[in-house]
Amino acid sequence: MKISREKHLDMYLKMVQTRKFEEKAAKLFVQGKVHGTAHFCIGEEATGIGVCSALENEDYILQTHRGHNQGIGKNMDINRMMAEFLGKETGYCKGKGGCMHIADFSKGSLGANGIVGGGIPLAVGAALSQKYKKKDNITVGFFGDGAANEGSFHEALNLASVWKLPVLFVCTNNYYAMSTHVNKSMNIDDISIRAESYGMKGLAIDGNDVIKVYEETIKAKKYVKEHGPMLLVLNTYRWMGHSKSDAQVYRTKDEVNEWKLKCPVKRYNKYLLKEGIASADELAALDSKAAQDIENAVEYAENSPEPQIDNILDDVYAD
Amino acid sequence: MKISREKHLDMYLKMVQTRKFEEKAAKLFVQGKVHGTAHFCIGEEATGIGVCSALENEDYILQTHRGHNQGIGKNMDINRMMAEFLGKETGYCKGKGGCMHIADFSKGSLGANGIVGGGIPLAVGAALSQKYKKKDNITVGFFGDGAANEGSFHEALNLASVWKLPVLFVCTNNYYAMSTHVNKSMNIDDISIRAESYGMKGLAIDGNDVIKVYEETIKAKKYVKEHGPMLLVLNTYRWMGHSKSDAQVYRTKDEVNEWKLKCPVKRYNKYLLKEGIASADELAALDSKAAQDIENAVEYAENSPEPQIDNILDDVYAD
Amino acid sequence: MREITYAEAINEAMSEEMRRDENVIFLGEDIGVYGGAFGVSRGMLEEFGEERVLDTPITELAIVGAAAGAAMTGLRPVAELMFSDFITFAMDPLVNQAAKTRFQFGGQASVPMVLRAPGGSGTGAAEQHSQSLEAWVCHVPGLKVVIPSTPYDAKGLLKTAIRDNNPVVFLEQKLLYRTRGEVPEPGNDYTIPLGVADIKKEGNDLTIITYGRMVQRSLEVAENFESEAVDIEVIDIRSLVPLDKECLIRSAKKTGKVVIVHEACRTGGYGGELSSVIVDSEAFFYLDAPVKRVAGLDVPIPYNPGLEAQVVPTVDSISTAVRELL
Amino acid sequence: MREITYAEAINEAMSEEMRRDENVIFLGEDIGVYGGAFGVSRGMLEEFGEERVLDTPITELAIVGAAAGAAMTGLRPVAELMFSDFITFAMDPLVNQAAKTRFQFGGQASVPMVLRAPGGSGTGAAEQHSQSLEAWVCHVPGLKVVIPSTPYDAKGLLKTAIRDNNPVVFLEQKLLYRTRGEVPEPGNDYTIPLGVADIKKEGNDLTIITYGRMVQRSLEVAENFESEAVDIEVIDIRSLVPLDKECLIRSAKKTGKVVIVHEACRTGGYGGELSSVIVDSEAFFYLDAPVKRVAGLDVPIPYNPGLEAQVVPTVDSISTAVRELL
Ligand SMILES: Cc1ncc(C[n+]2csc(CCOP(=O)(O)OP(=O)(O)O)c2C)c(N)n1
Ligand SMILES: Cc1ncc(C[n+]2csc(CCOP(=O)(O)OP(=O)(O)O)c2C)c(N)n1
Ligand SMILES: [Mg+2]
Ligand SMILES: [Mg+2]
Repeated sequence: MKISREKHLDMYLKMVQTRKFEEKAAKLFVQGKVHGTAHFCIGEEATGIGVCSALENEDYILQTHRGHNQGIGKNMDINRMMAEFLGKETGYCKGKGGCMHIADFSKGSLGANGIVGGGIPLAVGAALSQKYKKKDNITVGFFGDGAANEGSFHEALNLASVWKLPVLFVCTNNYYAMSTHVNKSMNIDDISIRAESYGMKGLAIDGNDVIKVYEETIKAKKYVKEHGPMLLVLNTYRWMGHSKSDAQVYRTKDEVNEWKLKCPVKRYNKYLLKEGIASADELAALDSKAAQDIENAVEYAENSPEPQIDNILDDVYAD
Repeated sequence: MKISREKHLDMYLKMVQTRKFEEKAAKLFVQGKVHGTAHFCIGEEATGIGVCSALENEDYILQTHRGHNQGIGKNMDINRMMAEFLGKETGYCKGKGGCMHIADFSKGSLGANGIVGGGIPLAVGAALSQKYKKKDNITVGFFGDGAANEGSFHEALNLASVWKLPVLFVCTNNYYAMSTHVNKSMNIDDISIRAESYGMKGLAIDGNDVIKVYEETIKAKKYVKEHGPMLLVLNTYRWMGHSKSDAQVYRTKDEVNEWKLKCPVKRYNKYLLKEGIASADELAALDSKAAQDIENAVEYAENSPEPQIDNILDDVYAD
Repeated sequence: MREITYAEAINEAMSEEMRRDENVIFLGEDIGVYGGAFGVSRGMLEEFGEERVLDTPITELAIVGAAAGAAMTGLRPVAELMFSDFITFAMDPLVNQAAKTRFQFGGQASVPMVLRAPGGSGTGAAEQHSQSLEAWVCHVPGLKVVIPSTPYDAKGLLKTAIRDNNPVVFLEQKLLYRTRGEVPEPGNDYTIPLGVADIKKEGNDLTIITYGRMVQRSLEVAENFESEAVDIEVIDIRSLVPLDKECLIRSAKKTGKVVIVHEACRTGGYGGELSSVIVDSEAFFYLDAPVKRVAGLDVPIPYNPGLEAQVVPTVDSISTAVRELL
Repeated sequence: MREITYAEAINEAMSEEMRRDENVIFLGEDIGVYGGAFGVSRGMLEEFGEERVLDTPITELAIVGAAAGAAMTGLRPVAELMFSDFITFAMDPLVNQAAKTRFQFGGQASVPMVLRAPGGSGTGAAEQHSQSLEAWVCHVPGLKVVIPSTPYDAKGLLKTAIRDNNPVVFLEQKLLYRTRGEVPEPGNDYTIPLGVADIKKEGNDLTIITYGRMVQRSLEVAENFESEAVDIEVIDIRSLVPLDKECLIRSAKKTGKVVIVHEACRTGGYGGELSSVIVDSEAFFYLDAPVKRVAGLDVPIPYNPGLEAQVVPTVDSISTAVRELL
């Protein structure tokens, strides 16, 4: 599959932006500038970026609680993401949602979800809209390995299959749900075989290989439009704790370090160099740009006003 | 597998009792002696009888809404079943539950369920008790093909598998959930393959062959005690409408008639004759006994008192 | 005016809205060829086809989740639960998703969907098929909640609910499906706004506030008391959220005596809310007597028809409460 | 007396009961090596082993369903939901199964289980992790519902809940987990009966009825009013079902003025029930003023800390309500 240089550089930039966004966000926590919690996807950047880079603006995604890569992949505005993280009026949700509920309907992101497995049935509905309106688009429903054990996973995949809807179910398998290793949450090695229960195609791939993720999503998009839903499992790893407060007693440092060697960003960087797609200088420039984008976003966010209680009732109901 | 003559005759009697129980119950409806609804398992007698005949008293079952065969198979008292059906004080549930909630904890029946898929997670808990208390027993969770699409199915099978509990999940596949043919509720031909999603053994067999059902349950019981849960699918057919009021426009008379030719009771009767296990007279005597048992049950039920409102609060809470 | 049943009125409301707006679709279990467990959707599959009348597997969570997802993306789904008791499986998509979507995303989206489900006892369907669970959904900001008591209201309110840009839980009453009432001819496109109570009978001596199946029963009580020259006002709130508080307060001020009647069990029922709305208002100063609730007993609904009939408010029990206040 | 945290008190209650009765088991998500999302169960896996401290997949429906099934068959499970918001996935096993089992089977079974789940806002966890959903479970006959406000109560009530032969929903308060309070030494096996309210402060001029996190806040208000010589009684109901109605009625008769405070959003909240219990009793005749409710706004809980703090009752808003009645 031929991937344009432009696309490559765009994906690389977004992966670095995601990394820097979260590194910065983690610092803001330490500085006490954010309350609440956050779930970082450092180490998993290739999943959301790879998948979303293969999508059109009119394709929908349903994000997870660990979805900064998904949002950035779907071209969300980093300033507004950061402003939402800081709870500001200029944030995507006017400070009402926080980073567990970032959404940009204009870009096709129907929102992150704080309920594990909560978004999967919504993806079915979004795809139903697309099919009903005869749009040439698909919906991607993201969820984690842990979410695959919720009843919502089962019902959503089954219904999508029965209705032959254009949904691509994407399971980001980072091997853990909080402290629970997949070995303890399911008795199978390959999550993608669950697709068979629904007469659905399933595929598991290396989720740290952004090109592979991108290419398989392109193929899956075509498949899904023609045949109905498919389950794509992206095997990857979360480097940081589950959320802000996680002593990580459930895994070894060695295990984490092994995965750090498989860093999807570094790997992509090397690949781009090796294939002569970009020079070291060009990549360094993208790194700097990403860092600067994040600094700008923080400045934007910090200078933004706090939301006011006066109009708290505004968005409870639509007119 | 050697099945004793006694066991054969017992199973045969119970199948006929089930058939007659429901034929009588249907009549009582027409006579306006019962309010509410009922779900008849005529045509499916071999499933509940075959499975439960392979169980011990201390094995548990979770029944479905279509479970008269399951209850009779588990040696429930037909008088008290009929009394419950008529809503009488002497019924299993003192007239509070009706036929959708018949239970006999003393016989290991933890109750029928009006919620499709509602009993499956309960089966996991019952098996957890058995494993925890190191009992040499199993729990059977009955449910239908339609229930296999509920989230509760998925969560229950997965949890039982992760915990390696002694549960046998029994899916009575009668090809319809109300008006919905399995072809329209799932994109697979063999429900038993869903077991694979849980790293579980699955098996689909002819559910109209009571001997096969009995034998496979005996084997499954052994397997489940040693290895943890298993999914057994019994393919069968419901002859009557889904419930009291069902015009059955969703299927053809021909289809129903074809299945009537596969009547599990007649088939067993023929088999017992052919193999010389029982004589025609003996079987006819059992038929008469079954009919008489049901007449007696109706008499018992009709002569039983109505429950009184005075102690309506009694069973809301345990002391 | 012609008379049709409550079930027919609901069918007409859906069908007319589907003719009017092709974004309206309808999904649920056995709603197609079967016509719904209570026959409400008979003929709709034939008219609108499988693309718009979507039979589902038994999958309440996905039905409501898919409806919410479709609603966020331009459709106006009407989802049916066969019995409202099965909402237990669908609380997440309803409460954590549909109801919160607009607010938590800062107003980016709207979720114009209707969740229809029949509630109530009286059919011998026992504990798991007879509940009145409206109080749960009334306690969820972002949801609207409607319970119609007549064919006329059912049709007018459902049309409004379908056109509303928010998730509306539309709780039908099993025992009313076969009752008949006057409804304008199909061509007559009337709607009834949410949030407006209906004074079914005016009166000056005492107010009964109720909804759903208990409206008819309360009217019966009011009629009976006429012979004793007691003039009872009967208010059908119809729309539980938003609630027509002014109407309740006005009536309480007028009569000074209030009895609240609902079938749902007493503890935690919506009657507490109705009572409090009155007592925490200026109407308090006009009250001559305690605000009474007549509600279902705090028990699951039993199977035996004799018991079943006695665990919910009866003409007798309502009358007794009224008498206590006189 | 020694002081321990609310979280530690809960841990002690579970641990002591598990030592006392081997039928008590404990299941939930990440309760083992992780020690629970709020660290409540730290050390329990080490003491009781994997057979009794059972980590589950993310599977709320099966957690509660399995707990119910185990409870029917001789165990006394304590099940934990990581946040009470996730009860949306577990309503069926809780409501249609556990709560109805005994009644619908005519008393054949009992379901001695406890469902523990933390509720409430204030941690910046936003819409889907901050709800106070107690009103739902209070409206389900067959369930008991407890919300403790102090470490002492948490321990004593949880032990009672575990020994109770019915399904008890034990709703903890996230924001109280780290608060400290006096609790007797571990050896001292005290329990607190369900259905008995606790008068946290006696007073004659006005009654505040509340529970959970709002108890402390109400006490603050009561203290503040002391300087104005207003003598407020603060009642912590603790056990929502069964409810100590006499205590509420007695106090209302004494003070004649009642303010009800809870964090849950107002409409359909349990405050309506509390209000109605008083107003539909002889206490009505002693009331000098409307029974006021101070509750959460009818909005989902927003993320921004400033907003989040203002959508639930504050010392200010409670004080204002009190002042209106004086
Ligand atoms: C219904 C529900 N259950 C539990 C949680 C708490 N929780 C948040 S994230 C998480 C782990 C999710 O695991 P996985 O799906 O693998 O996603 P990951 O966090 O690994 O990206 C848990 C248990 C939740 N938010 N929602
Ligand atoms: C949760 C739930 N959804 C729907 C229903 C209504 N209902 C009762 S039985 C039934 C069909 C069940 O099909 P299946 O599981 O195949 O069992 P069968 O009736 O064929 O024995 C339906 C839809 C219900 N009782 N519970
Ligand atoms: Mg994971
Ligand atoms: Mg079936």
